[in-house]
Amino acid sequence: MTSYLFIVLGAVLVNNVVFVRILGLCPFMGVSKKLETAAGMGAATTFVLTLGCGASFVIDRWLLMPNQLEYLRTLSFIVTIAAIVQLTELVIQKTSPLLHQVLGIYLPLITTNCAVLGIPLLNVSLRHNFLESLLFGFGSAVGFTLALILFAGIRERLEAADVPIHFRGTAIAMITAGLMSLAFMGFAGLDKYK
Amino acid sequence: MNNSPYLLQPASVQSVMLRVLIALLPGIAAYVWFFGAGILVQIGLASIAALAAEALMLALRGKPLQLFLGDGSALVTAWLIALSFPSIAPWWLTVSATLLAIIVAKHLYGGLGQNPFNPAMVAFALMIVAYPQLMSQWPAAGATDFAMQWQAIFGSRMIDAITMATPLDAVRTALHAAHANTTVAGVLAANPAIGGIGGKGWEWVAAGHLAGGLWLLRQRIITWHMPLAFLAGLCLVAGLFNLIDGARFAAPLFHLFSGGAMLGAFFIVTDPVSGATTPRGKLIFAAGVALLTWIIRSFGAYPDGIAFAVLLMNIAVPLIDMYTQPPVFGHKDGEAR
Amino acid sequence: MTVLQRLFSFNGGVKPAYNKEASTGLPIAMAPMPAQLVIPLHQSIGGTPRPLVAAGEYVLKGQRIGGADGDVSSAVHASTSGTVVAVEMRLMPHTSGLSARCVVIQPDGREEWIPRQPFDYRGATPEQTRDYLRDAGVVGLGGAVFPSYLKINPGKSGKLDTLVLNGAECEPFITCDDVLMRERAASILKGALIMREMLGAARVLIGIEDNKPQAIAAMEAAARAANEEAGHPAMQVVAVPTRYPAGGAKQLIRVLTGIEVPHGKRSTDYGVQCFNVATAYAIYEAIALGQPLISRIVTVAGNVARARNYEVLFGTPMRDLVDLCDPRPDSDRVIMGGPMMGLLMPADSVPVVKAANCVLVGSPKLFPAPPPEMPCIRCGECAKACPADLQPFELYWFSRARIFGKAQEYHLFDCIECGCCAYVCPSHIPLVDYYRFAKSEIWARETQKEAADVARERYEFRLLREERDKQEKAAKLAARTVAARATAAAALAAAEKPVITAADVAKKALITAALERARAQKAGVRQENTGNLTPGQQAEIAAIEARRAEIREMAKPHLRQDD
Amino acid sequence: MLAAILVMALGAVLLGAALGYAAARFRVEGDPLVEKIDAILPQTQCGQCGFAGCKPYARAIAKGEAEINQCPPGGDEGIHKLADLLGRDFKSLSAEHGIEKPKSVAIIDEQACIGCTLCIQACPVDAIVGAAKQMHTVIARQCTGCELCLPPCPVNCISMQPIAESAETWKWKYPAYRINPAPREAA
Repeated sequence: MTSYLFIVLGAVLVNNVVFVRILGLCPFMGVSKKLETAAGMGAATTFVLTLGCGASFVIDRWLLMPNQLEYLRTLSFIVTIAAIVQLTELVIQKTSPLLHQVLGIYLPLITTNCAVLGIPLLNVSLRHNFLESLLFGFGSAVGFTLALILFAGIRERLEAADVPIHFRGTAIAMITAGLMSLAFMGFAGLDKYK
Repeated sequence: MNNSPYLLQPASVQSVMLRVLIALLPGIAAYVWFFGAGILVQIGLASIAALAAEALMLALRGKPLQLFLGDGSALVTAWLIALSFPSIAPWWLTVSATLLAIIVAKHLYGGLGQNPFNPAMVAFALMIVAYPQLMSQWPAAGATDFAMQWQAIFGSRMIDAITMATPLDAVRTALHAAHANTTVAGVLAANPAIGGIGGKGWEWVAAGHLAGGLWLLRQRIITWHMPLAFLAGLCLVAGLFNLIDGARFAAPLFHLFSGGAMLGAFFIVTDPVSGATTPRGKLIFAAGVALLTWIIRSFGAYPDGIAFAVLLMNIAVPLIDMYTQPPVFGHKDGEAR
Repeated sequence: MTVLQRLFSFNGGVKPAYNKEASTGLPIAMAPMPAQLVIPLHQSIGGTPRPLVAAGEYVLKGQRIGGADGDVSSAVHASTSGTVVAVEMRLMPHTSGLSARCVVIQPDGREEWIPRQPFDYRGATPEQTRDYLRDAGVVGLGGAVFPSYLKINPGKSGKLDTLVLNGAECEPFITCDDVLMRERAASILKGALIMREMLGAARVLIGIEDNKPQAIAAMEAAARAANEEAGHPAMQVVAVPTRYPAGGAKQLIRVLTGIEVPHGKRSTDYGVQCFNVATAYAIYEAIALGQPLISRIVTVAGNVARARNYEVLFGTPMRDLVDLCDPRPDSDRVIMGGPMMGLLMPADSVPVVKAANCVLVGSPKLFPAPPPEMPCIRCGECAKACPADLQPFELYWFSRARIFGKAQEYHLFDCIECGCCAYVCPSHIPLVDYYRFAKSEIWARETQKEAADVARERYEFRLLREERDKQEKAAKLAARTVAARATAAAALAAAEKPVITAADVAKKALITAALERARAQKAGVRQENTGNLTPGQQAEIAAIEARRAEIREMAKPHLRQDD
Repeated sequence: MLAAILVMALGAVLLGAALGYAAARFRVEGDPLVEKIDAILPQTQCGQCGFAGCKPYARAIAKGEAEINQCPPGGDEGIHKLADLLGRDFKSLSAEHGIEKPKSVAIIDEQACIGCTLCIQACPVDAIVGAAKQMHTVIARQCTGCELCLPPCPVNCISMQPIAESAETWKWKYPAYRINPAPREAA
């Protein structure tokens, strides 16, 4: 039981997908200007990533491995995730058109969000079972969402700050992301404690 | 001509900062008494570096030098860096950390009042990640030989005779080795640096900071929320785990009087710029710092967790503030967000 | 007689030096008649009254010169008898330095009143009484100048729990309510009784800051007498702790009753209504004596040798008042109101109006320029001082960066601009200026938005109409086509084109002709067809001219005055 | 090899079917976004953006056929709002569509007006009153300042006049943020 907890906590804090694994920076920088959109993007990614991890595990374990087709892993994972993203997009377009417009190009980009492919592949290399895969995917996505929301909160405040002109916008956002990453280094070693 | 109000209370940023500096003096005095005058060199180094960096950035940004240099905020950052760094750290460590704090963590965000991260803690965290060895060489109590400290600071070699790991570090390292039979009590008993409740000498530095902090409280520069929530939070979580497994978790008093806990409680957590500002937010912020500090101290990879804990909570400040807005006049029952 | 009243408290507030003693030493004096009275028509919240007099007319003291216009508006009266010299734009007592329409009266010195008679409010319907008060020009004299007739309305329930009389007068230097209560306590309470009756209020609480013992004593004596006469103890004088802004209506209501009236809500919905003591006195004068509001007590204080309270006719230049009190030579400004919320006047020639409770003379020594503004360090002093429980530094943070939506989310409009935050700020930030700026920007945007909505509606209606016209034309054309086909099917295609061309030619000819005519007109040739017109035609022209004048009048407020 | 092809084909068929079903099930009708964009536009209906009015321009933006910086009356602030709504980056006003001018209203010189009604037909918000051969007048309150009535007037009797500041429209100014030290007074 505690090992599951450690998987989730480890994925959220210690090995935060953005701050420690440095994955998924594209949406992290792109969709963090406003809190609401950040939360929306986080929710969409959580949905896709959890489903993606489950589906890719199923495909890997019951389709690819029995048939010695491991060399198709990357290809089939991408196809699966792309389909799930499309599905999510259709649902969001129906239920929240504004969120759809705001997520804009980022929603299809979840497909190429390296985190969304990276986490299922990590699952394989870490030899997670089905439940662990799901939890690891979910934890990573929650970590991504957390990073996105915290970052959006700071950026909303920074918008009104007297930042020197050459550092406005992306420059100061990158510096902030770096300092946040530094702060998350404080969690280092927590997952190794037994 | 200005508009109303035409009356102003006599108060200034300068006087606030000055009083913070004064409040740091008792802790510094105890430091000098037990660990020698090396700390004064560090304070001097950090101050010069901070003022130089501040002047440079003000000039680059076209702000009035005299007015902003005189506000004292750079000095506060410098002193906090000096006090949180080992007093026998090489000079370039302190200086580069201070430059980083003032230039990157403060002025790139717009200078005084606009930085989301505590500059002193950014400096500390950066340096402990980059130079973990150097940041763990602390002077031993009673090793007050100024010449040796001078050499440690400006010379190129570390002098083993005067360095020693802090009690916090000792406890953490020993427990991480995870021999089944190591206990906190055993580690502490075996360590010559241990004093009455915290580290030998360190407990008096902490007491000095406590005295200075109480004076700040009396001066109404800081409010009770942050120090109380931080100290109580640390006590609570440390006490709880000490009760559950006294062999593996140190007692609350040990936590309070070790490392930067007192300095943190009254001078670092209370930084108004990067901390939460609403009454409830202050409580949450400081309690969060306490919890994270304890977690990192007990399980993490670094000797003291305050810097990381403060930075982590700094990240959450905009959200904490947003969701703890006190109800506005007339909107007290529900309705207010 | 002060029944032990449970007092509540509001958060925040400050305690500046009160400086009130200087102006309470002498009794109220009547300010001398100025050479000319300049009476602005707009003196209260709401619509600007229409001028009822023209230059050259003779007016009596108390005669209505501006009639209330719109749902929220209040009449204006001649402060003395004399001749109207002009109705024109004059500098108004406002920081903007803009001009407003004023009635300028040359006093004849005879002070000839209009016929005055008490108003029988018991025999009148509430509506009649309110109309009477509107036409008597009674507005709130605490400084907000909200028309009082609108507030004397108990709301849906028809009765109120508490009527609060505000005699707190918390701003430094100002003592006009203090001396009014000392000298005219009985009349104030008579006014309060009238209001109480109209509002159906169970009790009257008179809140006075405890730094005015003489006023409290006078009001207590008067309240005792009034209670004995009425036979039950409805009136209660309550000494409230001295702390700025205890005299804010919402803060005083909170202190006396514990009720917090939110921004944008009517206090009557909470069973309370609050009036300034001077307003109560004005209501007494209007109803019991039949005198409209033409004067008020004004404190002249600040950088003067002899500060004092004067009863001043509206329209008196502030300069005249200041000169009565021996201003010190280094005086450099005149402020209308107190040092915390007062408005800087563009010149000392501006007239005293209903809002002017104090004429404060300033000097660089008395009100030194604030030290240079430093960045906000989020120390939270302002939040501790804010009586509205706001987070002023957040409002500042977003107002400064012009992020108005966020400022509104942090309840910018609950700010009462009391100035406590700026008073305590260690960074010397003119916080209130930032809020005033943000508020006026937001209002301007709202106005713009409303205009845009109207424009959208009109545009869409126009599109609709054009579409309908097109369809009607098409229908007609179709009908004609059918008819034409029935008569001469073969010639149809050939016949239709010339018709259209002919119409076009005719139109062009018309325009050319008109152009010719216009050119002729420009050349100075009078048109001949206006020479001998029938009376009917003339009447028609007159009617058209009148309509055009009306439209031009509608257009005017938006245009430059010199057009 | 065959197995691989089979697996991928199976996957493609299954996923394709799921997507096809979802597309039909979650079909979106209409576009509420247009209304939101239209609400930001200033409704001058001036056509400077190259579209017939504010609504058509809003439609074009929603479809991605137009940039957000084509509306001079909305100015930089309008562009910022659109950028915020749509999550796009701010662009300064495109010069080919015009420049931001102070808000003005049209004034007809009634002495010169010949009553041709051409301006009435041009006004998108019916803010000009008058009839054939009668003088025309602009209702200033309803005039959006679009300038569409200027070109059709054959006698050039219409001019634009900026709206002056009045007591109602006066605004508190932005407090001077002192970057330089206050001038020191000579002692």
